[in-house]
Parts: sequence; C-alpha cells; structure tokens
Amino acid sequence: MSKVEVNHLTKSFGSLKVLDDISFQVNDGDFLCIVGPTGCGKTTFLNSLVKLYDIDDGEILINGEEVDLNKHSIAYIMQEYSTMSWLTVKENIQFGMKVRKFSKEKLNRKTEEVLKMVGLEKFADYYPEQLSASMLQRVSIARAFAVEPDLLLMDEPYGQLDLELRFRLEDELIRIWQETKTTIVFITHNIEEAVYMSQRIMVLTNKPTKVKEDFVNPLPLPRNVTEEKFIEMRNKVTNLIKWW
Amino acid sequence: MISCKHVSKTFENNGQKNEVLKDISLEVAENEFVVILGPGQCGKTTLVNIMAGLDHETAGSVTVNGKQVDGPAPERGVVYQKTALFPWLTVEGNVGFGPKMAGLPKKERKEKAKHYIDLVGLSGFEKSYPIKLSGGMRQRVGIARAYCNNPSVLLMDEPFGHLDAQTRYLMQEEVERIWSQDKRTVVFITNNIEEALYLADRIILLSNCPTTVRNEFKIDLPRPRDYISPEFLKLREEISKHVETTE
Amino acid sequence: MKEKKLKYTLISTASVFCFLLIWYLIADVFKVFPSSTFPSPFKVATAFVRKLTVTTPDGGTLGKHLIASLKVVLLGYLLGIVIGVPLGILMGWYRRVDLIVKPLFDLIRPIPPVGWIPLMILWLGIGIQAKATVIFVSAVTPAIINAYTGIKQTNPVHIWVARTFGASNFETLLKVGIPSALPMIFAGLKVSLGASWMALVAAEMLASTEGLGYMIQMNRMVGKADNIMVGMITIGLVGALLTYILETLEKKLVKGGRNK
Amino acid sequence: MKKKFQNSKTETVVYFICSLVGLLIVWQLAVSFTSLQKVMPSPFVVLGFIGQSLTQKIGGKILPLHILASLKRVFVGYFLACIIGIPLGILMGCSKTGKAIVKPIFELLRPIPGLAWIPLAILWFGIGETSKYFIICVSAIVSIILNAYAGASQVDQTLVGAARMLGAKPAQIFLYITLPASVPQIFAGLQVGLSSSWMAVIAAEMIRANEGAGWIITTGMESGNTVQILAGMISIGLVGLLLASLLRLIERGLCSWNIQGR
Repeated sequence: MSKVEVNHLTKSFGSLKVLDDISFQVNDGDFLCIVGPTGCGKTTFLNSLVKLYDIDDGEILINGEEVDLNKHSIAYIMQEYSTMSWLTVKENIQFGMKVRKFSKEKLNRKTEEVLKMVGLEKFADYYPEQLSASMLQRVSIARAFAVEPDLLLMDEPYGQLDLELRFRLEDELIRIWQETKTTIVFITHNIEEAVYMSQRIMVLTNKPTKVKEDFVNPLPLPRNVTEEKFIEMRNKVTNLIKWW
Repeated sequence: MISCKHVSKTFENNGQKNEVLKDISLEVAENEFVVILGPGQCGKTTLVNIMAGLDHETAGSVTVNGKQVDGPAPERGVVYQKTALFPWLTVEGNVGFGPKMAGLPKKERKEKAKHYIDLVGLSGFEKSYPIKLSGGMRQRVGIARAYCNNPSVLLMDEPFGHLDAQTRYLMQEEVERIWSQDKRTVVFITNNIEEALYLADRIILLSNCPTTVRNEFKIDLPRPRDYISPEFLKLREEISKHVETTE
Repeated sequence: MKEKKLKYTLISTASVFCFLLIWYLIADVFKVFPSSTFPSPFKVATAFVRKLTVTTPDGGTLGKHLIASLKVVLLGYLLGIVIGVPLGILMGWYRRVDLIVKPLFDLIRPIPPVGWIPLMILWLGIGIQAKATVIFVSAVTPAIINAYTGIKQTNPVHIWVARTFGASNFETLLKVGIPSALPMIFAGLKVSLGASWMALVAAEMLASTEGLGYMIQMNRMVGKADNIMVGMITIGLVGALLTYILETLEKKLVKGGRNK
Repeated sequence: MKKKFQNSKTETVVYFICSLVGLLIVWQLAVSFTSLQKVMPSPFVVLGFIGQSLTQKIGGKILPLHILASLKRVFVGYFLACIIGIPLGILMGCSKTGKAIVKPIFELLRPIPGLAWIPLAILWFGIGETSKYFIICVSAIVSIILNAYAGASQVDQTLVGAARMLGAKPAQIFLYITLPASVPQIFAGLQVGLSSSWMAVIAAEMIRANEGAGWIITTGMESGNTVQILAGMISIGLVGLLLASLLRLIERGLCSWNIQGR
C-alpha cells in the first residue's frame, strides 16, 4: 500500500555502467512487470532498488521518503530457493515477521493465514529438503506476504518450474494480489508471463540498461493465453525486445 | 528400432514395494524423433536407464534393432540432465572418450572428435575444461560425446532441465539443427510441453506415478517450428489439458 | 540386500578376529619377539586389569592418570573453542576484523602446537598451566579455521532476504550466518579435539609427573610394553568416546538434515 | 566506506605486512619496557641469532643442516605413508570386501594419536632413525587413508554410468574414472598428512635426537636459552608454511581442471 518513485537511477560496477538514468513510478497496489533480455542487469536493478547495492546517482522514494529497509516493509522473492534449510516451513514463514518484531498474537494469526493462502497447512513442520521445488517457492511467497509488505519484489520466481505448475502459481499470485492489494514489481524474461499477469509492463534494454518502453496492459483479468488480443500484445512486447 | 513391450518396474527398499513403471509399451521407428512427456520426476529416468541397459525391468521386454537389451552398449548413447561430463578431461578428451574405450588409435580418435565438436559448434574449445564452460556449452559437449560413439539410438534425459530459459530455447534450436544434419533415432525425455512440441515427430504422454502411457500425439507441423504461431499455441493448450500436475 | 549386509559384517568380525589371532601367534606361539617388547593380547588384557589398581611403575593407577589427563585436556580444549569459534565467526563476518586478525593468525598458525611445548615449559614449568596452554594453542587453530570457513560459505541469497526484511548486520549474523555455519563449526570442534588429544600426549611425555602420556613414557623407560599398550588403548578409547559425544551433540543441534 | 585498494589481493598483502611490523613493534616495546624482558629476548636478537646460525654451528651443525635432517626424516616417513595409505584407502573405497576386511582394523587403530606410538616405537626400533620414520608414517597415514577412501567411495555414479554407456569395461572405469575423480580428495589428505608429519618429526626429535629442528628447541629449553627456542620455532613455522605451499603448487599443476577461476 505504497507509491514508489525512482528518479535518474544510475549505477556502474567499476567502469562498466549497468543502470543508465532510469526513472519511473509505481502507484499504490500496482502490478508492474519488468521484461528484458537476459543479462540486462535486472537483478542489479532490483538490488539497487532496495539499497542492497549502493547506487552511484539518483533517488528512490517510497511514499515520498528515501527508501530505508528498517522503516519500509519490503519483501524480496528470488529465483534461487531462499528458504533456510535449518528452519521448518513454519519457522521460515515467521522469519520475516520476527525480524519486524510482530506481536505474538499477530505472528500466529498471520502464520495460519498465509499457510492457508498457499495451501501448505499440512507441511508446517517439514524441513525444506523434504519439499518439491514448487512448494519451496510457495514458502518464499508465504514468507513475503506474511509481513504485509509495502512493496513486493519478485525476481523470476517461477523460472525453474514446469509449465502447468507455473500457470497454477501465476493464477494464485494474481488472486493473492487482488486480495491484499500489495504493490508488486515482478521481473521476468518470459514475455507470456509478463503479459498474463501485469497491470503495467516496462521493457528494459540491454546493458547499459535504459527504460525502452513503459505502458499499461489493458487486457481484462482473468486472461486467456490463446485469445487473439493476448497474442497480439505478446507479439508487440516481443518485437520491443527482439533478443529471440 | 526400439520396442518396449509391457515394461514395468518396481523398486523394493527394506520391504516396501514401490511400483514406478506399469505396463509401458511403445515403439520408436528408425530415425524418428520421439519425445516422452511426463510430469515431475516419477519414472522417466528409470525408463531411460532401462532402455540404456543401466537398469533392468522387473517385467516385460525391451529390444533395440531386434536384440534384447541386457547391459549398456555403445549402440545406445545417453545425454544426461547434469551433463555428466568428466571434469578432468578437456572437451576433446570427453568427446573422444567412447572411441578411446573401444581402442581406436589416437589420430583417428582426434579426427572423429574434431568432426563432432564442429557439428555442435564448439570448435576452438577443444582444450578447455568443463568447469570453464557455460551450461549450454556443456550440454553441447554431452551431445557431441554421445554422437561420437556413433550410436544408432540417442537417449536424452531432460538435457535442458537446468538451463536458464533463453539458453534453453537456443539449445532446442541447436538439437533441431544437429538432428537434421545427422539423423539418428532419438528418444527425448522432458517435462516441458513447449520443448516437446518444438522437437517431436511424435509425443508419448506419460501419467503420474505409477507411470503408464496415457496417449500419443502425432505432430506434423513443418520444421523448424515457431513458438508463437497460433497452431503451436493451440496444440500446446490441447496437450496441457491432458498433463496431470504433480504435487 | 539384507543377506549382503550380513556377509560383510561376518567378514569384518572375521578380519578383527584374525588380526588378534595373528598378534597372539607372533607373540606367544612363535615367540618372534621377546614378550616384554611384544606382549600378546592376553598379557595386555591382564596388564589392563592389574593397572586399574596397581601404581607401579609410574606412581599412579590408570584411573589417576586418566583423570589427570582429562582435567588438562578439557581445560585447554574448552578454552580453545570458547575463544576460537567466536573469533573465527567474527573474522569471517566483519571485514575489518578479518583484515587485522587474520594476518596475525596466519603468522602463528604454521608453528605446530608441539613446537610450543619447550617455550611453555620454560615459562610455566611442568605444571598444569604449561600443558593447558599448549593444548589451548592446538585447539584454537582448527576452531578458528572451520568457523571462519563456515561463515564465509553463507549463502548470499539468505543474507539478502534477511537484510530486505530490515534485519541489522548483527541480527543477520545471528539469524543466518551462524545457523548456516553450524555444520562446519562442529567439524572444527572434532578436529580441535583430535589436535588437543595429540598435544596432550606430547606434552605429558616431555615433562609431566602424571597423566597417560607420562605413564606410557615411564613404562618405556622400564621396558614394560604391555603397560604402554594399555596406555595407548585407553587414550584411543577415551578419544573415540569424546568424539562420539560431540557427534550426538551435533545431531541434536544441526537441524534440517544437513549433518548427514 | 569506499574501498581504498581496488584489488583485494594487494589489500591482504599490505595488511599482512602491517600486522607483521605491528607484531615486531609490540614485541620490542614489551621487551624493553615491561617485566617480560627477563624471560623474552627482543625480536631483533632472535632474528640476529637465526642469521648468525646460518653460518655458525649449533651443536655440531648449522641451522639449515638441522632443518635438512628433519626434512629427510619427514620425506622418508611421509613417502612410506603415501605408498601404503593411498592404495589402502582406494582399495577400501572401491571394493566392498576390501572395505569389510581393512576398515574395522583401521577404525580400531585410528583413535590412537600418532605421537602415542613414540614409546612403543623407541622400544621396538631403538632411538635411531627407524623409530622416527615409523612415528611420522603412523601420524600421516590416518588422514591419507581417510581421504583416499572418501575420494574413491564418493565417485559420482552418473559419471560411472556415462562411462559404461560409452563402452568402458570395469578395469577401464577404475583407471579412467575412479582414480582421476578421487585425485582432489587424495590431495586434501596429503596436505593434512604433511602437516601431521611435520609435527610428528618435531615431537620425535624432542623426545630423543641429536640433531634436527625439534632437537634445537629442546636443547634451548634445557639450557634456558629462549633465543634459541624462538629461533627454532620461527624456522619450524617457516618450513612448515613452505612445505604446505609447495604441495599446493603441485596440486594446482595436477588438478588445474578443478580450479574455478576465469
């Protein structure tokens, strides 16, 4: 439930300029999908957004204030499995809430809620090594939504999953997003996924990364992959990238 | 070329019977590119190991070129998901490993290896070690190594499972190109519908555990196929309806 | 599969039995060596029982020496890991500590713990302090190395996740760094134990008035090989027992199936 | 804080030199101002002594010859441990029956620390060189066997499967797959074995010897000559470091396929 403003974000590793004067806004409750060729610095972009990397120039504001990990509640879901193998599913989910010092009562209530949300009630006491890939990703999603984030960053979370599983998790994410109205920034290389889920689509160029195109996705929800208009939108985005 | 008749396999660990394959019968004709599509992990690799001769079926029979399969033989080449390259051998060493085991003289081995390294587009990388190659390049070495033993049948067990999406698309095109230049009978295993549709003459759909053959789809789209053509997407939609999800 | 396992356990017991048989044959039947220098298993067993109560020739029963050794080794070992593990963790996590402490540590590390014995004896005499310090030095090094490596191997993704939730650097160390380094830390504890046990034997052989090392050294002076073997077996058994205790502790603390 | 030195390699070297100099200064100050001076010589006296003893004899031999005597003993004992240990470890790793026969006896003897064998070795082989070779071999062999066993038994089975598919026969699998695959693990064992050998020779020489690095520090102790003890310890440390980096160089040469790097 927050507005994100990025003005003239630039970053370079040594002499190599990675992010080149990127400016955009994400309104409250928006679902922004960022698409770009592999190796166009998407992960660097996300990490710079939350000051995990220090940036050379530009500013990032959440609800008007400079982004600060302690003040703002931000959740980050990555492609690599970020569940902690020494914690059970329940402890993993509570990790974020404990860091943000939720009250005991709220902690338990939220844990039940998100476990039900991703359908993992039965697996609360399992260890990550006993779970399949899609269940692990669900744990990360539950952990992220548990802290009621102002901003949810997702870096190709479904990159490794089978096709039918990916469809299912995409629908699930849209449902949760509609329920919680969280602002989501979702990065992917898969254009179909971006067109299927986004309210707005932003296309990045190759390094040094610039914003090539930023437009609203008019298709009504729920969308169908084989619809005429869907394929047309998908081709439009593909031509913008043309890495393939 | 390859025919499995009522093949089934049950694993037994400390008293507990676990039936993985149940009554699988399939035929693969000469130089046909057959894709075995199945959800998740159940049974596909076991079927490949049985066809390769590394594992034995508990019931039914598997014959290649009419001969019963009872152990690994150079006539059947395998490409693995984790590439299974020998880390201590260079690209040339890996590709030439089969002929070396067969006792071919060094000069002849080098030529053979060179031919297949060029076929998969890795000329210039003969002397590098696998640890320095990218995922896609390692898969190419795996394919070259299998080809270099000139097998009549090529078994590919989810070779692109670990690659990132863009390399995966490129590798699918690579396999298409290599196969059209040097036709072999191919049995390609995957859980990705798009990959199956892009490569297969025929798709055999397997069910969830215990694995049986659900149905077959004859794919006669012209090659090379286009991922976002309307017919491709329609076929994909149709097939994905039959695929059971794993949980 | 079941009968295969049985076959191998049979072979193992048979091979241990042959080992003891050959030992017995060489010692008592063929008398290849004089029995004082190469006693048979039975002689060693009787010597073991006798040593439990008799104090000759080294001035103490097996129990007394064992307790003396245990006191020294545990003092030095516990001190070593209580200082070594946290230092290794801090060196692994905070760059400034790493840059300052690591070079010093690398300077002292190559000197084998045994090399410290003469200096310690000269400074602290042959009492418990000298031996405990030598054991401390030999225990602290592996503890530091393994804790340091364990922390350095923390998965950066976990650190990112913790930081984005707003965890401070120190909190991330507690909640992510240490848990993921735990298996390596326990490996370090086991190596330190082995090193301490080794340093104890050396220190007691060189200058001591009691302890298992002293016992086997004195028995060497009077040429009683059976007592030497008794001492060696006890050292081996107690060492194995302590390692076993560490392993059970590890199974309880390291969760998530990571200590297989 | 902005990184002063871009390349972390130079950074660690600079910090190494700073802390070395720092250590010398602190040592010098402690010696000249505090009561430590009764017991501890200044660093420069010790370094001077080392320089001096490169030409002047200590007990019949100059320092380098003492070190050489110790190195000779280490290499004989260590070499023995390698020839016996590596094949034994690989045998245990490869053949189930071999493992069933050898492993129980190995597990019985393993907990006994190498140095605990010194009294028995002296009783059996006298105080000459043989007992020192025996002690060094026993101290080094445990980790060599363990790592060779781990290397041979943990060969990735998909690689064995791939080799069989390419027509390799069991003997060829042993030669072309099992051995190369276990080389890195064997080197890990050699590294640990070498440092245990270096410690064992010092201990053996301290118990009973008339030359060698261990002898130097013990005679120093007996005559209360801390300068000699410290000089001995520093040279032992340096030689130990040298041996370890030498072995690492050899490993880098043999296992270049295992090193990440660009």
